Amino acid sequence: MLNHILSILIFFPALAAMLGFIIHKDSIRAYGVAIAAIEFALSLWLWFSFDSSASGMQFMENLPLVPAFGINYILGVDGISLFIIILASFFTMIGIASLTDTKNEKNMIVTLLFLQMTMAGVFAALDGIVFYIFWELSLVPMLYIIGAWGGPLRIYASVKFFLYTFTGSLVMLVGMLFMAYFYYQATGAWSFAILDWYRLILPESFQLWLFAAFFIGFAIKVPMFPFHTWLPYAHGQAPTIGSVILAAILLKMGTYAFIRFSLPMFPDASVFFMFPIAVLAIIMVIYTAMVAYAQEDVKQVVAYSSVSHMGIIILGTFALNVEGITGSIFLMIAHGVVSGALFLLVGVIYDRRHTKMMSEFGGLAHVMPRYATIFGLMLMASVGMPLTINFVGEFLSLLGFYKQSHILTLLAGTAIIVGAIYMLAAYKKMFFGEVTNEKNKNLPDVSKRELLALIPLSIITIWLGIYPKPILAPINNSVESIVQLMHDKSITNEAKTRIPNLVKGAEIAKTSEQGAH
Amino acid sequence: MELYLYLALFSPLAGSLFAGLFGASPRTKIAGVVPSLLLLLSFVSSTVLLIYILSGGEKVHVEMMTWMATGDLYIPFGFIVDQVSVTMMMVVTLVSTVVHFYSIGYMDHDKGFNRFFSYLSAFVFSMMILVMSDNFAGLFIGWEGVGLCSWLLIGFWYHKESATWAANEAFIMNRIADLGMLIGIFLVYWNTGSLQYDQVFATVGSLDKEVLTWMGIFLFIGAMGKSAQFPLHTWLADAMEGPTPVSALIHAATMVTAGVYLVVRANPLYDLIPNVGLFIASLGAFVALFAASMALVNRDMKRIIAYSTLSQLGYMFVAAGLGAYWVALFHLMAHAFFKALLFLGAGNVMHAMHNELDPFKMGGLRKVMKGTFIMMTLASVALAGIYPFAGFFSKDLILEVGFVENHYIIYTVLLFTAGLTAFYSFRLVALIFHGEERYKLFGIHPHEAYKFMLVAMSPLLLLAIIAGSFKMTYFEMVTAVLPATEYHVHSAIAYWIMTIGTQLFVILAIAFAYKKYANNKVKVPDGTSKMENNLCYKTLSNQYYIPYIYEEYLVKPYRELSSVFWKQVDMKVVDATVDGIAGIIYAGGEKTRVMQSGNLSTMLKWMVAGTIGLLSFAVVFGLAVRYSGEIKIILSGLGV
Amino acid sequence: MEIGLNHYLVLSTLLFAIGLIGVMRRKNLLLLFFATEILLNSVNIAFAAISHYYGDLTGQLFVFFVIAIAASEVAVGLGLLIVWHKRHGNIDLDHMSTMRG
Amino acid sequence: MIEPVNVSLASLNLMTLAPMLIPIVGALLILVIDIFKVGLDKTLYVSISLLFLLMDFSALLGSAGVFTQDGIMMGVFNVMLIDGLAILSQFIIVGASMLFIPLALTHKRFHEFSYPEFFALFLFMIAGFQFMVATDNLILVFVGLETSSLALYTLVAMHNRDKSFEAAVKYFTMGALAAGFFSFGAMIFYALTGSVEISQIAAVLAANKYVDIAYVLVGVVFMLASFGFKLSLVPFHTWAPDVYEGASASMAGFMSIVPKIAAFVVAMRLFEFLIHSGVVWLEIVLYSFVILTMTAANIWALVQTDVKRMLAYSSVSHAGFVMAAILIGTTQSNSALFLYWILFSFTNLGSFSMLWISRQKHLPLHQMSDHSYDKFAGMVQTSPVAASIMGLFMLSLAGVPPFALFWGKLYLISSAVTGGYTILAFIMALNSAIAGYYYLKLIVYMFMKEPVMGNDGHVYVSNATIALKSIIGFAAIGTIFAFVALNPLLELITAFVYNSGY
Repeated sequence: MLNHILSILIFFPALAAMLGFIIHKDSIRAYGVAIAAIEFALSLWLWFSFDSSASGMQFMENLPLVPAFGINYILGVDGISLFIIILASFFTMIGIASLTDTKNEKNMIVTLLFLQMTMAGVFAALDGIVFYIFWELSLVPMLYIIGAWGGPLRIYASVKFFLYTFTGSLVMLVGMLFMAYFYYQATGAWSFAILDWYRLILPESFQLWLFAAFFIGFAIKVPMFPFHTWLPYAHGQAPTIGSVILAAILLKMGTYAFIRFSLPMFPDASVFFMFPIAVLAIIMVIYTAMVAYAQEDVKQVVAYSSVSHMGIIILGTFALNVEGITGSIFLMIAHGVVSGALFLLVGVIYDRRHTKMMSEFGGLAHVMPRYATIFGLMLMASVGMPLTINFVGEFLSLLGFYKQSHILTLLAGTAIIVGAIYMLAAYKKMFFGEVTNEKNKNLPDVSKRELLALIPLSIITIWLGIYPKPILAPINNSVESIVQLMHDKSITNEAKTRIPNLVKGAEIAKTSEQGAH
Repeated sequence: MELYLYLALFSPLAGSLFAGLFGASPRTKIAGVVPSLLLLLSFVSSTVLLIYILSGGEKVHVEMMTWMATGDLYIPFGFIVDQVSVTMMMVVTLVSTVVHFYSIGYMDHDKGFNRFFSYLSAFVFSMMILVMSDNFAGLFIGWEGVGLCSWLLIGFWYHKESATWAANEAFIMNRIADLGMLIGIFLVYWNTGSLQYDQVFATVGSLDKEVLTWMGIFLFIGAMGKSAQFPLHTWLADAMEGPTPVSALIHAATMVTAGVYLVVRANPLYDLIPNVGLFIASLGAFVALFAASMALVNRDMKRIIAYSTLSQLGYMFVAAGLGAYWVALFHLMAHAFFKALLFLGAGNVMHAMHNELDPFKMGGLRKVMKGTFIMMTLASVALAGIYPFAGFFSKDLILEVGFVENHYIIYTVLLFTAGLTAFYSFRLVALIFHGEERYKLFGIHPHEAYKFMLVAMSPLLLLAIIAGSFKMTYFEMVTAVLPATEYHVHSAIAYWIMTIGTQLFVILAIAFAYKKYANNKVKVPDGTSKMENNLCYKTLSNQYYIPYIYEEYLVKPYRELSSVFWKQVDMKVVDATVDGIAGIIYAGGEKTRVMQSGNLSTMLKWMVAGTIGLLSFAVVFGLAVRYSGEIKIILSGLGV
Repeated sequence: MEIGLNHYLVLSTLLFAIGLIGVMRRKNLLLLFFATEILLNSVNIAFAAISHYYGDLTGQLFVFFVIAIAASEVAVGLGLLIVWHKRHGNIDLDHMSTMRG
Repeated sequence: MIEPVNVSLASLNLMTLAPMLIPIVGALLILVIDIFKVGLDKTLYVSISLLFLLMDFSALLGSAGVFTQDGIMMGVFNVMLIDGLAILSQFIIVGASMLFIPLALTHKRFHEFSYPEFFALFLFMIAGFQFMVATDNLILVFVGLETSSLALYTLVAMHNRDKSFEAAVKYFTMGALAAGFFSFGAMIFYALTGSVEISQIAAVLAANKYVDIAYVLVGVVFMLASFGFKLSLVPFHTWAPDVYEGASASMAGFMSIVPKIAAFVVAMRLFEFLIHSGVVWLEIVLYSFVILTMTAANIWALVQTDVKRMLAYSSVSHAGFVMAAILIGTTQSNSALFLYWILFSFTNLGSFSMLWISRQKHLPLHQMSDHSYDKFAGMVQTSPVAASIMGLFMLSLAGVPPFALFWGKLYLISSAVTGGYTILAFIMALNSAIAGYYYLKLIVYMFMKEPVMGNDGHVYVSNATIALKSIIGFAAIGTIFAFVALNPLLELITAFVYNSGY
């Protein structure tokens, strides 16, 4: 069973969803929770049986799909994907568990289970086409969730979300086809297997074009600065659960793909595009933070804030050294937890008041102290307070990128300032001051069901902030192998110097540091 | 010894969590008493450690567990108790113990009682991490932790707009500085390959000047934020919105001195870059004078004390900047005692006066509250630096440092500031405790604070008086880790002249303050008097208009730019482009669908037209076929 | 002068052009069918001429098929035309545009 | 005086005719039955036609077996040409027809199905298509083309509503014009080469090094025009939307698949040798045809208000998409063409059948046309399964993996990449993105809107019978699990295409 655990992780929820159709709608929630819990347990088992010391792929599965065209059903996890898979199943679980009564709940839960399948698939896939299949498929349930349970603008938002991402990924698909074709030219056999592509050393010009093709797909998903405008709509209109999954997992697909595809496949291109992308990332950080500060809708604040944080993740990824990439991967997890929690929290107040306008609130700390406390905790995590989960990631990402550029890191570092500004402003508007609005006078504090979701998240936030090692170590191993691969593959001197050679890491680091001055 | 280390470190945390349990429930004494006792325990264990160190014991260094480890980076939760950190631990635990016990009385009637103690102990915990950590990352944890707690405590009365505003201001300003700190840390890591103090300071010697300078500058920027040095000073005065014990603990004794501690910690680094040191010193001198001047005219009891704190921090930085790290640390310690005392006294007064802060509305309180009167007077004496109080030894030492290091400008500035200090402290004392009972006009019936609050304050009083006598022992101790430079004016005569001169100057200032404010002719100013209207006074009372400038030229533009970014750029440019492309495609469809007129004859025309078009193209091509070679070359561009 | 292949080809081309113009200009369904017949038959002429020129039967074969098909086309076409006329009482193309866009 | 030629029956190789003869026999049988006994139920005719198509299919299997053994075979005075393309395309033609015939077994009765002629014509049409693809003789192509077309016009007309007649007339008239173009084009080639066999033509032209290229081009122009009409390439597509709208949904679905594959095969035979012999002109023209057809049709589909009309435009766009394969002209692209078309026929069959079962006899007032979008609003609430299946087909058409059409797109775009047509590849990708919008529009209506008043959901299955449902189920399964059959299919197609020299 253990050597097919990934397939089980992927298809178990899908099958369960199929069965879900025949279950009566009164008992569907229990069913959904049970399935999600089993899924989560499975993913934990995956972690348990995962060999943290190994850097390569584990639990590999390989099954020919279209051998004539080199498409195989290849799965596997390493330190990079493992925790995102766990996070996904975790969020599906608490998402369903904390689902506040929605109209035709049944469809929602079935959809969520399908979504879970696609998410597990994306992060477990090791074949370009299989990856692409799940990548695209994940759009459909999200489209339905936003479009069917969303706010007044839901249709515009969902269609925009779908088409925007769809367009980007089609360009990416062409890139993949080129990659496969180059592999075919090099070896005489078609293959879409990522691990095969890793072995391919391309001339720099090809790398640049392919990098660009993949970049469009990923950047729209992340979403990076000029391509980010679908996100506020999607978040603004989506129901709570939709935003939670979207922010916690779906956005991570983009950043994950950067690390899984762009970096190891095109090391020289990555170096070439490092600074332009870093500039974009910094724009994301500062600009979106300012936009977030201007919002009147608390959910939009959180939405823009997650764009801002994705900027740091991108920056860490393109630090191209172990510290940075490890940091960015850790920050993916961290941001997943924190932004997910924040969206849940927004949902809590939305269920009570059916508005997300901050002007409607004020002085909530009087009426809902527990709520205020948890919100405060997540707020502090979001602004990167040490000993919370976010800090580890942000610290490492920035630390990593500092190696590449001082001034850019200084600019990106302003994240800790601007982030504090919009978050504290929002918190002040909502929780501090006297209770002015009559409707807020006697709101009930967070209920048991909501705590069911929030307490675990709070615990994770603190625990991983204090003791990130169990996650950091496996990530680190896998990242080291990737960085080494990049260094060995790279052909330009620029790349050779930018990407550290871990075989004799220390003094390389020193010398290139001197160089960077 | 490690046991004591952990006790000292974690008992505040335990206290905080314990009080936190009662966070939501109505206030219970227990939630206050237990944390205070736990802090006492922490104090005791710190004392044990101090004695151990004093008795020539090795420095205690423990590594609890790994925090972050990736690539070459390795950051443990490591703690070190050496001469420097133990001093800080003593100061922190002592003052905070006192403040805790004091607060049990002070917060007696507040409904946030439990919350308060939870926050307060949490603060102490972060402060302990800050001073005990053995690496920069750990320091940064504490650094941010105290920032968080200070945010919580300044905004403790979150229903007050001003309080929450001040809290956010403090947090954000500190964040600005923390960025500098962070960059400093990155510099340290990428140049020395580690963040552990010992390894870092072992390798700094081998680095080139430029890098070191940048390190020094960025780390000091961090210090500037926490210690509220110009231009990041405005938050400290506003932070007085918090409960008075908080001001006493955080904004006088401990947190604000973290910056000084950082510079002292990093002394091997700053020794290598004297020019940065000089900058620090000059800034310190400037701030000393700057703050003191603002204290002269202020009409808010707590703000006056806050400015004096600011000014004293300036002194410390002068010492630290000039390389007299032990002096800085010594003044830090002494200052902690008497300044905390002063604040707590002020707290009593506030209680008595029902949170009235304007000293002009008090007067003659010495009759009703003797204890407080004595304590505050003595504290002010110590602050003014009269022999043999603590202030004399620490502050005059700094003056001497300035003199001996031949920075006469700094020396003069500091000397003058000493006079100002004496003046405004005693202006305050005089206004509060002497003269006629102006408060009667406002129908207030003041009363002395609880006995045990006074008792709780007494240790501070004692130390404020005798702290100076430890000077030599202290010197012996810390110079084990800090550069042991004796600062003595070489000729004895000069020394005596200086000392006595200073004393006379200070006493004159005091006398002047008394003469001006301790008489019965003092009226509650109503903004009409000539003095209040002259420019100089206005400038001072408006804090040189700096907060105004920040509001006008930083905050407002940021807010406006943000909304422009959102409404104009994001909505009208970025998003509009995307929708525009889609719109163009769709409109293209709407425009061209008329081609499908549904009329058969048009359809046939289209077919024929298409054929004709192809034909003509064929003819053109057929004519051009003799140039087909070239054409092929051109057109082969279509494929690939 | 002697009538060569080219004359036939030119003639057929002319006829074809006439047919095309008819197809474009005629609004009356019946006349439209005539035009298409002209088209096909113009081709027939050319085929016959060419096959004579090459001296093999394929062209004439083609001609026969074209004639047959033209005939059946007319059958179908007239059928449709009659039905349409029954229903609408006209055979004008311009009334035949209920579906558009 | 021509002395009589005597030929041995064996050399005629009549086996090659078998697949075409079977449906003709079937048609005749139906007519005969009708002569003796009038007014028999349509089920009989349906089953007869199915039976004969089945036989046809097995005959094809036979010839496929022969082909795999000893390659291409000629027959009947070398008029018949049975190569891989012929067999593959016949498989598609007959298979698709077998799936469409049962659509006659509707719940409501439409009176075209009560005529046995309907089924007879249907079978004749099939035979015509088979002739069309199974030869490289332009005469036979012409005959096949016209047989099938004439039958098709009649079938469209038989739906017997005003719109159907209008559609039939339009289709017929333009078809006649196209026939004229074809014959003219054929004439020119005959004039140039003295032959009407494509292989001969190619040989002769190659022999004289395309000296009179201008005339060749003129011939090509007319061929392009006539096949442009069949394949509905812009601007020869104008009949498509109207005819699809006028015809019954089942017939429209049929038209979107079977005639086109036949035309594709002929186009492949006719144009690829020209492209390969370096007629850059044709390359440019096809390139522009492909892009124009894809894009324009997509853009027009965006603005439609009727689902069937939208699907009409989408099929036009798909045709343009596939036309790229002929432009690229590599073995991979040609196999991609067949693969794409097989998968496309599954999905399109499904979606048109979904429209077919939701067909009412009389329009409600609020409804503009038979299948206007708002008719499908809120479908998920009233009949969730139907909605999900329809959504599935839409996703497949949009090329969302892993559904059938995605694989077709994948392989076709990949062939563009390997063929060196980078820009074309990107344009194809972006067009699929545009297309995404109008397929999504239907999904949005079905899943995210509230139903219009008085729509109890019965309308969506008003026309459904077991037969129709099973057809749809078949299509759905084919669409979902395409990837299972993909590998064998791909290998088979590639082998066939490669062995017939394309």
